Amino acid sequence: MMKKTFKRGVHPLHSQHGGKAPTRNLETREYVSDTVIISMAMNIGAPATPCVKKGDQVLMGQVIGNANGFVSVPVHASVSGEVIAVDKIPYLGNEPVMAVTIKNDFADTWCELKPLGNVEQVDPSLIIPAIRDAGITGMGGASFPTHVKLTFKEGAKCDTILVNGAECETHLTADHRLMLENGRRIVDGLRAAMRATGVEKGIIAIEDNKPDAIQAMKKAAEGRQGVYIQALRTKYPQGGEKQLIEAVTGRQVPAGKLPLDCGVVVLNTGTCAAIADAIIDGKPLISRITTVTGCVRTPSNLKLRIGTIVEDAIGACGGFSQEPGKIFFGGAMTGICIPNIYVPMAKSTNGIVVLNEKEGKSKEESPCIRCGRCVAACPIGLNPYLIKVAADKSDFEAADKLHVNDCMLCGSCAYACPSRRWLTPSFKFAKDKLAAQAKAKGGAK
Amino acid sequence: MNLRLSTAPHVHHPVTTQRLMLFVIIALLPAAAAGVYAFGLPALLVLCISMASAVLSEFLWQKIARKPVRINDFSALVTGLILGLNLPATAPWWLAMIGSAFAVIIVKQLFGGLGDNFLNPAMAARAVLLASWPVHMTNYVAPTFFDSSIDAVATATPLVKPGTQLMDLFLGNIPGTIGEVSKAAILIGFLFLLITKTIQWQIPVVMVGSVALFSWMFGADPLAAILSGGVLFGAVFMATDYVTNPMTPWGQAIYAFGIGLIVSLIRQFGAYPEGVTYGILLMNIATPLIDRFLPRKIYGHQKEAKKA
Amino acid sequence: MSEKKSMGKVLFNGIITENPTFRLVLGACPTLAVTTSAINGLGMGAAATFVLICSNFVISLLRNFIPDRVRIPAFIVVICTFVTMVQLLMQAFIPSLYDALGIFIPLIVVNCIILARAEAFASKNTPVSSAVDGLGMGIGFTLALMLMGSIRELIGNGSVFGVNILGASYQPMLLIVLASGGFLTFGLMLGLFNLIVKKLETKKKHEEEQAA
Amino acid sequence: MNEIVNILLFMVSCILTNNFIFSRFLGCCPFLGVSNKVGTSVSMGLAVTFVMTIASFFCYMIYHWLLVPLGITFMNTIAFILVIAALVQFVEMFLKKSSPTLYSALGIYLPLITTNCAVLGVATLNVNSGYNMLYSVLNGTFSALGFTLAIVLMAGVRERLENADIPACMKGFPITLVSAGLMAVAFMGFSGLV
Repeated sequence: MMKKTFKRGVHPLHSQHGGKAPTRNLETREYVSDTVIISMAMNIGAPATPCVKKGDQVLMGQVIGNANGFVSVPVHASVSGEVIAVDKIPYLGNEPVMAVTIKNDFADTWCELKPLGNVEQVDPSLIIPAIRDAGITGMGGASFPTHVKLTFKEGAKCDTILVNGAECETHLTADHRLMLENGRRIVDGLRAAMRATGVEKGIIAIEDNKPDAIQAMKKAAEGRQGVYIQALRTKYPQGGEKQLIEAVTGRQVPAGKLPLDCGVVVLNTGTCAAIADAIIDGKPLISRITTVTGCVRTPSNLKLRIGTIVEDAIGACGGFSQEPGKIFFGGAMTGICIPNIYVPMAKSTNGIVVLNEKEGKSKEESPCIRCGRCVAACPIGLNPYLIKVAADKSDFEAADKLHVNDCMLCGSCAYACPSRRWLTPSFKFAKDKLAAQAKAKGGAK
Repeated sequence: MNLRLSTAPHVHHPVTTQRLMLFVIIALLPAAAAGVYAFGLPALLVLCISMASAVLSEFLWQKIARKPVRINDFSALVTGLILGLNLPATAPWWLAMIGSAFAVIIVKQLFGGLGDNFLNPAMAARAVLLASWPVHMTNYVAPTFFDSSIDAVATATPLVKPGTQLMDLFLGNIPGTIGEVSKAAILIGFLFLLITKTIQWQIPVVMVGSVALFSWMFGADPLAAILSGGVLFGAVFMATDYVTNPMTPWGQAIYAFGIGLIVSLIRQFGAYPEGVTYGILLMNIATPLIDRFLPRKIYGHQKEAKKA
Repeated sequence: MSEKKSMGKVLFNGIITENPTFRLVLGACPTLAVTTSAINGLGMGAAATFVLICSNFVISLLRNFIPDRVRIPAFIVVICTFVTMVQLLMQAFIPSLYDALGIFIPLIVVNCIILARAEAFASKNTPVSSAVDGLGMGIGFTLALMLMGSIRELIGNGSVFGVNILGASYQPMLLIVLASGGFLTFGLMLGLFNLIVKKLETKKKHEEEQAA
Repeated sequence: MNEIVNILLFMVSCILTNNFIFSRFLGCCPFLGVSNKVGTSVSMGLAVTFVMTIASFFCYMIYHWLLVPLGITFMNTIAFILVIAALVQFVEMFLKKSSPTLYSALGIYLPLITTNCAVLGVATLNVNSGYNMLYSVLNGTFSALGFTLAIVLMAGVRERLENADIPACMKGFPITLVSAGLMAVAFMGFSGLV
């Protein structure tokens, strides 16, 4: 089978087992913590409103936050027990968000579930409402509500649903484990999404550094209508939505548009499995596989309840092996730093990575030597060195002309830069400024 | 516990500016060794003086201009070494010294230092030396190989000497500048740079191909054209200077092709016997325009040409 | 008395404060082209000074008679007349210098300094002060050319005004008397001039601050 | 055949070997003044090419058919500058009427060209070198193209230098002159090409 890929890109840490050595071939363990803090803002769009109060007893899977409008999903209790707090918590440097803290009674008493049965037989019109009610969002990182993604605008044409099993980020093996251990669920979820939208073709795309996952998924997809497996070359950011679409279908998402505009919808493997759980068992999204690795004693893939606190997750891995210098959610290329270990994980937290003092140190910038490595790395085809100059001079208009808004902050250029220039941070800054300017302009009108 | 907060990415490719420069120096060592072997101790002296002068100039300038001293990025050392390798072994000490100081201060630091210069410092300095002291710069001697029985005989430039064997050209048994004589040593350096991914193959290969093509078109022997003079040395070590060549592979191909054309033109029709220095300098000058006008395909845009 | 003082100021203005070459960067072509030796610089400067004084004087005399719309062509005709005079005089009396300066003698016509002074000064001031302005500007221009000529001759030939200074063992840097050397020398001198002016200004400011 | 080769070589020499800026120092003022943006320098170059071609032609005619018969060749400078001034005026008016787009592109540069020493220089050079009409016009056109090449290359370099960390006292004219000097060194490679 031909392995497909996109243009340019980089190979972060790929020389060491594809950058994932410590947790490769480790089976997923379940870990349930004593307390969970469940944020109401785990999706792009409006946060949910808490509908429980302090002292309430809640069951597992019970709705504790109601959705607000279309681009919003409900939030469910991930353990059974007593609500001990409903307050605002600081969250990842953004505005403080409402969160419900639940003391686990370790009974795991489910609330009443409404299974819809076999994905091939269920009434297709019931699928999307069920996905929404299960609180499913994109589990690869962006946390866009899945039911919104699958509700097509009038006249939109979609012919392919892609399942993103590339997992191109460093350190992470959560999707890999899921594909090995629960491949059938992924295929079920994909079929449900296909039937709900009437799309004929579903492709599961996997990087070739996971040959076992490719085999497992091939087996799981056997005899399923319209489901194909596609091997991809191992390269970062292969799992970026736009790159994945380019690699598999050869199409490009028009600038500033959605994948749907070129007839494709992309779902994460974890999302697919969650869809299957919601349809077959009627279970809402209350747990996920998260890779906990880096400077922890026993790096592991943990099946964690949503809202597990980082401290507990690291404790489940035997604690720190070295003095930590930096901890982030996600892989090393796009991961978001957390300020302390008392932050809870969310539906999109696919990894918790601990770096030691030395690895976590910020690098000093030296002058650009115009080596062109950033240009050769940029999967979009931008000129990062020029955008950086414009952004540093606060000339955001020039940065806009250089298409900084097409940058998806994948970090490839900054990774490749021998002068350790802070390319991606500058671009993020410029993009934020431009967005604020556009907003101000819109407000003035 | 003190956790650092920063924007992604949190990992970097292990290569740094310093390491890249070090790789270039290592790649230059075979050529330097071959030059010293061929021309003896005077060659070693020229190399040492030009390197010392380059590093010292950079240090003094950065001190006087109150800029951070960055001689540990080795870029001045590379400039000094390349310039030294571009001088004849008979070059007087002051020639190497002035050349390196000019390269570092006028061509590089006046424009803002590493990365801001638009011309390759070593090449510009060589052209200046050649225009200023043409006699000293073209005083080539035949290699002595530490054999005292051979007198150091001043000869005409290797390009115009008929009857030179290709094998002599390849191994370095010819008069010329210190670095360019042994093509075998240069190729070893080239392989090292390729293996360490310090440079890409495009510029050297296209430039050499272009020299061969145009030499053939102008009626010269392509193989001899490649092996004589500074074509190989220039293609591997000087045309590939990051700072002064285009940023995209296609731009680099156009750039290298242009160098080949100019080199052949100057060799066949010009007043100078060798044109590698000028070819590289002239295409350095054209580089900003190549970068500017070469269309770049951006993901999700139909057709994207860079406009004013 | 005040008239005299202002005359001195006008003169000084041209030589230092608004030195046409180093401060205003006007007339770059002759500055670059003819400064290969000190004597060429002096010759060019003298020729330009002559034209400047005469044209400033005459244009100032005519300033009330020339209609505004045709003033530029009229100025050029006046300048051109004097340039042709200089050209013929030099050809007759100092042919060697005339040959050395070549095409740049007739090109004094389009030297921006002369037209700029006609436009900016002579068309607004009395004939005498215009002539003094021309003299000041001319001396400023001449000094700049001579300075550049001396430096280039010294480095590129080891001599100044044809007198060998650096001795026989000096290896002249030929580049400096070539075209590129002109650009380089001018650029570096301009940078140095800027640096000195800036240093003086900060020093002056510092003194003023201390006085206050 | 021989004549064609000669003409070709002459063109190359005008553009590269005897480049107006880098070896003859003609047209330095606009070269230094209008070379900060590639777009404007292209316009300037084209305007100069246009005027220099026509000026070479007319000055040739004036000189050989008017000044020489009248025996007043010493008046050439004054005659040429008047021709050029009139020509620029005329071209400006003509362009304004016939091609507004071209006028808007070149318009503001046309008055500057009158005092561009390259134009008067090429007319004087043609006379001094004794070129016939064909060579005069060719000299005008291709010298101007050499000027255009130089100014556009310079503009490219200057745009790049905009972001460079140049010492304060070298910013502006000084660094431009040093760049021009180094470019002139590179152009020396073409010497003897023809």
